Amino acid sequence: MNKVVANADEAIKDIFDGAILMLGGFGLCGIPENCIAALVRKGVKHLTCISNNAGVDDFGIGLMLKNRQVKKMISSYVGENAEFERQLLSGELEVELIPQGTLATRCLAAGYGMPAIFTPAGVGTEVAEGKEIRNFNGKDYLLEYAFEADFAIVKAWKGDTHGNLIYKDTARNFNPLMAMAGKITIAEVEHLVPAGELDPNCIHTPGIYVHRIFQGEKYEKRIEQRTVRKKMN
Amino acid sequence: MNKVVANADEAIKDIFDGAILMLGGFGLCGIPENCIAALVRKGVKHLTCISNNAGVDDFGIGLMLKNRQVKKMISSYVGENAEFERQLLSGELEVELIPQGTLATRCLAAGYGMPAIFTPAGVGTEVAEGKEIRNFNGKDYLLEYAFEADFAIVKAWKGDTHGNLIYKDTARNFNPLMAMAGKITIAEVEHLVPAGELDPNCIHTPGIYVHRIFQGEKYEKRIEQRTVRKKMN
Amino acid sequence: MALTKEQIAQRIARELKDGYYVNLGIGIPTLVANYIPEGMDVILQSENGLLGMGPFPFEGEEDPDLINAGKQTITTIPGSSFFDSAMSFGMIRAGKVDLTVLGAMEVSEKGDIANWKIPGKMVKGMGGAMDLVASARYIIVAMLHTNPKGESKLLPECTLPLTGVRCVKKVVTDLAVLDIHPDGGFILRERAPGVSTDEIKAKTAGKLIIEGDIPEMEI
Amino acid sequence: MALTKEQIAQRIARELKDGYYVNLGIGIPTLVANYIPEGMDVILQSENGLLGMGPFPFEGEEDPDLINAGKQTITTIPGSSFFDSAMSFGMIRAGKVDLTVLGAMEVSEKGDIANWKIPGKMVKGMGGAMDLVASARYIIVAMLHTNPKGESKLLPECTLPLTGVRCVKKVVTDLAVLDIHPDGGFILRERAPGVSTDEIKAKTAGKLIIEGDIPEMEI
Repeated sequence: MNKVVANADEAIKDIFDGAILMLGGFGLCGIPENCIAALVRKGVKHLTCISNNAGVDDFGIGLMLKNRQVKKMISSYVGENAEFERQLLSGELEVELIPQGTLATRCLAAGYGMPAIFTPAGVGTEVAEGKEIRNFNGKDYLLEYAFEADFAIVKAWKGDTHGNLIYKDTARNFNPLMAMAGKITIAEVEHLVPAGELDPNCIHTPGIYVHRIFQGEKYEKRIEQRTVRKKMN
Repeated sequence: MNKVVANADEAIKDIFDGAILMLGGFGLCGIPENCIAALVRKGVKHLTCISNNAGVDDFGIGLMLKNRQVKKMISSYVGENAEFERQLLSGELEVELIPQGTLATRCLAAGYGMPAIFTPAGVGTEVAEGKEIRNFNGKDYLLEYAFEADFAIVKAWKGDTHGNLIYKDTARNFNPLMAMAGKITIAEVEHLVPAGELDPNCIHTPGIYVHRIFQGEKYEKRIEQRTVRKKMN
Repeated sequence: MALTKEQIAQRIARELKDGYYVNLGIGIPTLVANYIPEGMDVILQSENGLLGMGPFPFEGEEDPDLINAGKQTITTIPGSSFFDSAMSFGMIRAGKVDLTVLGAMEVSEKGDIANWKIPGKMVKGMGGAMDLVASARYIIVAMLHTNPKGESKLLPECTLPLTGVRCVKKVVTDLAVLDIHPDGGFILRERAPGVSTDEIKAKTAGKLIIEGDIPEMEI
Repeated sequence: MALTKEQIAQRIARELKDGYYVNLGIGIPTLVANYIPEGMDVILQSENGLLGMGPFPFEGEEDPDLINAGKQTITTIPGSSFFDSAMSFGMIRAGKVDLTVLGAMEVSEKGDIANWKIPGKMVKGMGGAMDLVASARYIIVAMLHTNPKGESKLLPECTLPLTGVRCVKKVVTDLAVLDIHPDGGFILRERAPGVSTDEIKAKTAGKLIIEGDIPEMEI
């Protein structure tokens, strides 16, 4: 079993123009920084990106947007990103906005082999347009389909050579869901350790879901909204 | 917030005749021994028990069967249990056998607020009789409904006063799923600690799902199939 | 006098109960956390995957891996837990969160809410709002009674694209506390100190139900 | 000569590849674990919630919290992980398990399998078998070619209640290795050493497809 690759460039080398990608992270928290940088270097184009957010102008998926690599974003919130807005208004970029819980559960469905799920999110709103509605116990639900993605790209805190992953704090977010959902799953980790060093009771993503793993470098981990309180003396 | 109760008897005191219970565990591994003993003492009757297995003659749910407390078992495998077989053949006991993955996913559905799920398990078999079949991408799936349970009774390794739970090894099995699925969830744990002592990154069941918790005692943890190999010298 | 945003939050905090699990949206709702009564255990859920959110970190102690759904750096309290987004919305969808407080651009007298999209403006997305309003058992909207143009935000029907239908149970504005009647209508429960029933009437476009004397809020 | 159960397992082990995730059922399939080639990484999944199952524990080292799907005490290998039953069947349903080996009472020439219920006998339940056969990408059945009465277990149609339909890809018996033809039929691939094609023909009730010379198995 050989899941360990040397670096991000090797990990993403077969990602092709027009591929459907999932990218983990919430805002800039828990995003696969190394793989995004490698995708920018590779210059692969016409990508569909399933990711909760679209980064900011000069970080995260924003870097791929700036480089005109993204054809379509599937997100729940695209936030503050001037270049994103420009491309959207000019028609260069397609955007599909879907509720955050629906996004998460459509990933889960893919990872759990369920072709579709039911959720009440969006019933009675424009999100429901054209979708199948079904009533269970007096409440309406939308039928939403499992995502299909060619590659899932996730970031974890620790990983082992078998592909087992552990995330830290809220950097977990969509990462374990997307890890389960990709046809090919690529994981970058802050700390890569030999199989056997992680506690088997604390694995968030079992290695069976992970095809390639590498230890990333130079994590910037940019903070989007630095909010602090003053220390009292 | 006061989730800690003194013992099993207090934890189960409002379980009523005819209640629908979920009981965690796989075989005799990870079963809520203290609560089962308390249910036998209380003598509550006509119970519907959703549990992967039905215990053995003199342990686990087998003790409740012997005491004629169970009206219906919903399980995937009822194993070796002579009293169970006697009650079933005499018509005293109803049994609904469902595929193990369906059992697990119907718990998950309840815990995740999904009214129903699709699974291919049982398509083309007698399990599919009377059920809705739907084709997605050329494959048939059965529509299976979320369970509803009045009480979920689970066993964890460690728990804290906020109800956060950590399971050990394969004693995890159905426990976290059922913990999410009960209207009222009762957790017995081997080690009860103050909130803050468990690693927040390693919690399997967040406390929001748990209503009552207590530290169990005298765990027998019986082994069903003791299989060993000899040490070479 | 109309309440400040802080006072709106303060009034909403009086709806909290010991042991409540609460999801607070961005804006005024976030401020509710500052008014949790001493000694009361209220666990804050952040839908990006945390139960047990604490206050903002002290300067220099920010952790980029620890943020809330508004992407702000935060801390945790003892007994916190982290989980993935599917479990987070799973517990929301299953009704495990006792109270959800969120802001709105419009609320209708039937309890519909609009808070994510203004036609003609750049749409940023609904985030988790549609999931929250579709599932939460108890939803309080925290908002100003009128928009910057002075128009009522409490309407017979929402004019903006909806976030969810028939979901809001209570509205707390700078002028009043109002419950949504199951058959439609804003039931006036409390007035802001010094704000008259007539003023509230004038600024509420939807059906207003006034029964008996309406007390002033205790802040 | 017909293979022993150990030899059936040994033959099936030759289907393993480095990096495979494999689920082994109870009975003959369990024995496959003893023949994983030296130096090959094969990760065993136990559907009660474990990846990375190891051998039975040494006497005195049994842990009641660590069992396999057959409820036997086991151990783990480095790199193992535990998870709940929903994730376990989730990974099975999503086709993440490369190979599933299980026993059967009957297999039909279309790849249907019956292995959970005999009318008139106490039914113990299907456990995880229906989930496994409905979802696994590559299913090998390990069984004896005939039942204790000498009747063929490879049939045109199963006579017992089905566990799953059109799912079996390969059957390894004490007499032969057979693939299921997509349009139906058992394609004879290998004979047990010393077992004639005629004997296999005589003991196979379903359609048997024989093309060219059929080699003997290498054990």
